[in-house]
Amino acid sequence: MDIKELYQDIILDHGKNPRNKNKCKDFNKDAKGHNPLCGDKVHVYIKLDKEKKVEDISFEGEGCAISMASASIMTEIVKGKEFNVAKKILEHFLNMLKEGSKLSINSLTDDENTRMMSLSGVKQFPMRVKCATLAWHTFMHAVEGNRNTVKTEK
Amino acid sequence: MDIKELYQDIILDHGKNPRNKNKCKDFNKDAKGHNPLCGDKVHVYIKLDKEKKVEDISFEGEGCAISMASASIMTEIVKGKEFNVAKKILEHFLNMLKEGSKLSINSLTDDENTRMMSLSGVKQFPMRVKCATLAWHTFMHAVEGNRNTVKTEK
Amino acid sequence: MEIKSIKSQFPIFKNKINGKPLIYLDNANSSQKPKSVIERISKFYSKEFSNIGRSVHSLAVTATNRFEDTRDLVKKYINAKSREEIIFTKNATEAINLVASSYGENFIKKGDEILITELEHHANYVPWHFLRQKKGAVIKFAECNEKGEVDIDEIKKLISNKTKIIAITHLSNVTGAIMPIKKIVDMASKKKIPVLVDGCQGAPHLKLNMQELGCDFYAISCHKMYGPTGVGILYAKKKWVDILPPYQGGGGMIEEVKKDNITYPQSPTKYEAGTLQTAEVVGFSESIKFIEDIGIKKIMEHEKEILEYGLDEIKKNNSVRVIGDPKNRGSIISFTIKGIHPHDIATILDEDGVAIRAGHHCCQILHEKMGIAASARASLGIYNSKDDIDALSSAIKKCNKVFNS
Amino acid sequence: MEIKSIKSQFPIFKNKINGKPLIYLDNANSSQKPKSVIERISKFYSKEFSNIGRSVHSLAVTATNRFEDTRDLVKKYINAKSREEIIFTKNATEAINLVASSYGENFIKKGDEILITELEHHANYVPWHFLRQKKGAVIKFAECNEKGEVDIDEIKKLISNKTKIIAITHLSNVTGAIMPIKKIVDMASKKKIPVLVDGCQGAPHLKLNMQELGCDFYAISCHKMYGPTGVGILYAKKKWVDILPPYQGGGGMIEEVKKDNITYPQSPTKYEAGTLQTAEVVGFSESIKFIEDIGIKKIMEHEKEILEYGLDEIKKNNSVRVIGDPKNRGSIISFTIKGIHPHDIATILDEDGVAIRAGHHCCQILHEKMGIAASARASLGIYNSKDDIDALSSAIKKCNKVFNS
Ligand SMILES: Cc1ncc(COP(=O)(O)O)c(C=O)c1O
Ligand SMILES: Cc1ncc(COP(=O)(O)O)c(C=O)c1O
Repeated sequence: MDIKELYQDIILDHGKNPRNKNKCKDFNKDAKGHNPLCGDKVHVYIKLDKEKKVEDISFEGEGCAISMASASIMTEIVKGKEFNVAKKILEHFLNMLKEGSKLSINSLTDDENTRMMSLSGVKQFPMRVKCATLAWHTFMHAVEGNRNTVKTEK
Repeated sequence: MDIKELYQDIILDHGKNPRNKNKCKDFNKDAKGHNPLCGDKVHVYIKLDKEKKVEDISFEGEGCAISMASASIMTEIVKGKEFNVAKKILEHFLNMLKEGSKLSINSLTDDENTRMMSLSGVKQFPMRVKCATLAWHTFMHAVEGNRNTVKTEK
Repeated sequence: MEIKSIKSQFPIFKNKINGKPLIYLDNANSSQKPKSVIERISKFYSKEFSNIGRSVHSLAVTATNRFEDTRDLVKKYINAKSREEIIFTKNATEAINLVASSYGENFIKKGDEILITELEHHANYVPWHFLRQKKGAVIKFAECNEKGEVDIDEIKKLISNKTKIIAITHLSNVTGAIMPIKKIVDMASKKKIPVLVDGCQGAPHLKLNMQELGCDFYAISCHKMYGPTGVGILYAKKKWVDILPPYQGGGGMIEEVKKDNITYPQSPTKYEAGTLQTAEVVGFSESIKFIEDIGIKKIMEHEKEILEYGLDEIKKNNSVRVIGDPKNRGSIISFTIKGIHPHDIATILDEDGVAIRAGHHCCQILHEKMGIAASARASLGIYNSKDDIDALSSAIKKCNKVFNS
Repeated sequence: MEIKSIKSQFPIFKNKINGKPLIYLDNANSSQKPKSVIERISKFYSKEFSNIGRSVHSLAVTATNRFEDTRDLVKKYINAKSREEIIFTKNATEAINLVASSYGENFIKKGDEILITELEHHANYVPWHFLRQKKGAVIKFAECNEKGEVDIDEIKKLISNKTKIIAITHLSNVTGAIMPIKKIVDMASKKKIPVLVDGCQGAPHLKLNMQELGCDFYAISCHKMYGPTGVGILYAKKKWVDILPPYQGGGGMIEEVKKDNITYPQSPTKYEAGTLQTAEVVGFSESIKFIEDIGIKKIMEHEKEILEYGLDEIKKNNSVRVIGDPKNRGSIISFTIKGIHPHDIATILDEDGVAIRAGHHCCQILHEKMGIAASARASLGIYNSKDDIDALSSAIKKCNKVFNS
């Protein structure tokens, strides 16, 4: 196990320069997520159209490199996609983190698949899985209109 | 260690036929004792004269053979004695139970010393020391006018 | 069943007591521990120890996983619906105190009634007494009959529209009576009254199935289940853990802490304050495996056989009076001997290596009811055999001899 | 001091973490256990186990004596006045909850003030928050300065004639600040305000002398003192245990139980409900012996040397910011690294076998005050050496490398 598998360049880049880190205009859905263990916090804002397509998405928050990179990549990936498609992607993503399965999602470009796969090292670090999934769960919460804060248990 | 050392004939006799087991007439001091572990209970009644001599003494109660025998023997021993003398006897008695020292108290007759010594086997049975001392402590309490129930802790 | 091979898994039986082999018949008090449990604890401290849940280093991750694996094991063993329903406590006593506090202080008010029975252990009375004092609630005692059991009608009779909880033992630690919990729960749930079961004696000796039993709370002491001291379990139905407030406050059970307010996470985290009994919980996983390896059905059959043999043997002695005669009895024989105080019995038996308990067994109400201050109690575990009963019988005869010589 | 020989008494250090030797710097969280403690527990379960205090058979007598011997050891070690002042709990958290409940519910009423500090661990805030909610009491927080310590004047300032208790840490588990407890107690006792000390970090690292310190309550977690999990200690002054009511109810803590009333024995029995942490308490006796064999003075000297070396080394790294700079500091170095989140630090350090903690360390109030969500914390134990600090320093450099490459 090499620490560089966890902290791949893509992650370090997104961690330091997160994309879509702001409160996007005209959002109509939002939710907060909190990981008490690390203190990671995210707030996800979504502009969802009537067909449940993600027209715009952004996030605010602070936390470890993994959680910030994951949030940043998540916003890039789901922007412009139907909610159902995003949901499928999340399934694949969770599977990758749990089972270590390779990721190759049809609806994603090669580059997008690579970005998602940059988080695969997390599998070797079970305590950090929650950091990697927090933004995704918060996204789901926001779309499904659950107003409770997403909480990952210790 | 032989169980017959604990249950000497004198003890079995006093256990089955306790002496002075009643509420003596004209008592002017009394106290209750309780051993929560066994459920042993004694109530000691004393008629103390102005010079603090034990004119009469008796007890009521129920409990194991050791506690009943000890109470019975105690009443026999201290009856007619000055409180200070009784206090000294108790000291010797406690010493015998703790240190296993032989008992030979000047103020007692040979026969009385023998009766007291019949409880010496208790030393080998630490859980039962409280049974053997309950009546004595209750006697002290009664004379010293402490109205709380004597409690031997578990 | 091959009892010898089971007994050989318990290191304590290699020791002599007063020069005699140990005949351990004090299982209702606490059971002995198999080697696998003892070694699991040692291994945990020697190779895996760390505080759990809080750190991200490797030791902490492993320790946390072992701890939470045990929760899963327990959930499965007692057939609870979800992990949130399994709360680790210090002992069963704490589990009941938790309910009396978190449920009681929020749902029981002045004049409300708490229904318990005359069979209850002090652990299932004193916490309610506290509540009675604080809240002005009323405690009603369902009567115990001369068979040493509480008839379900006695409970029914006492239910009123002020009854806010029924708290009842699964298996009496004095008479051995097994209570018809499912029937009681069915009756209570029609009136929407939650039922707490004191499962201290039930858990080691009966098949546990929370979803079938249907009770709201079930309290377990792990040390009576061949497990370590220092750990108990509260099973609490999801619907309760979702709404009841925390019990003790401290690290681990919080979510967000501000100077003017504090929020809490979900169960079980909400109820597990401070550093937990890590080694104990991990060790307990081996107790469950030990029980499952033999199989609870086999354990029940075996204990029933020994119990019946024991009752027969002991009753042959005319000076012995066995306490209670419940229809459905488990693992417990309490008795008195004419003219000999229970403490004297215990001392004399001990000389022969026979360990039993004497006293009121934390059931003063029941003993008062039966008109005695104390009793002697032989209680069974999986390692007991007919030989143990024979040793008990002859030690009892020795009591007669000592006292009648 | 011969650290090598001390380290060799701890089996855990024979293991490799990620192929590297374990550098354990998470002692404020929980300490590792020497062989003597682990083996004492095994021996207890293998040769001496029985429930204590309740049975009269030989095993029970031995077990009870071992248990009560430990109470005597503790009494002596902390120089308490009497055995009644030593109460065994589940952990320090429970000890503080006990006081907040037994003292708080009886002596604190609406509008009364509880004085704590911004340094407090959640264990010394949440129980008081419960009381605030129940009673309408007020919690005042003495301010922490930029050095990470609470000036005694800040405490003095907040004392009013409504102050009913001062609850304060002995040694901050984040900044390492050692509080001047004796002075605070002197000040408080003039106004007849009792003082509770959260001694979780004090107990393993400082000389304890209750009679000299003069505090009313002192809470200890044994697992941070090289002892087993599942056991803590509440020291409570005789004058309090004589009058405060019991906390949890159950077996063992009663005297006479009637249907309409219950009476209780004296401390410690009154406060120890149910089956206790027998094996844990007995095991803890070996922890005290371990500490006494080395000598607390030697331990303090050694830890001071390593602490100072550690502070020097770590400050050499420009990207590191050490949290707090208290005049009197013990065993703790919390820090942040510019641009790297504490959790990432902990993960990277772990790859080199260096175990530290990252997070808010159950001190959210303090972290908020310092304007950070989390920090990394290296905390010392008796087995740590300068080599461990060197390993920490180079692992920190690796963090810089990973994140700046
Ligand atoms: C200062 C302080 N107080 C209280 C606690 C709580 O101790 P425990 O979790 O053992 O109850 C800790 C440790 O976590 C601590 O460091
Ligand atoms: C029926 C019953 N309830 C409660 C208890 C209390 O269990 P613990 O002391 O482990 O909390 C016991 C055992 O002592 C018991 O037999």
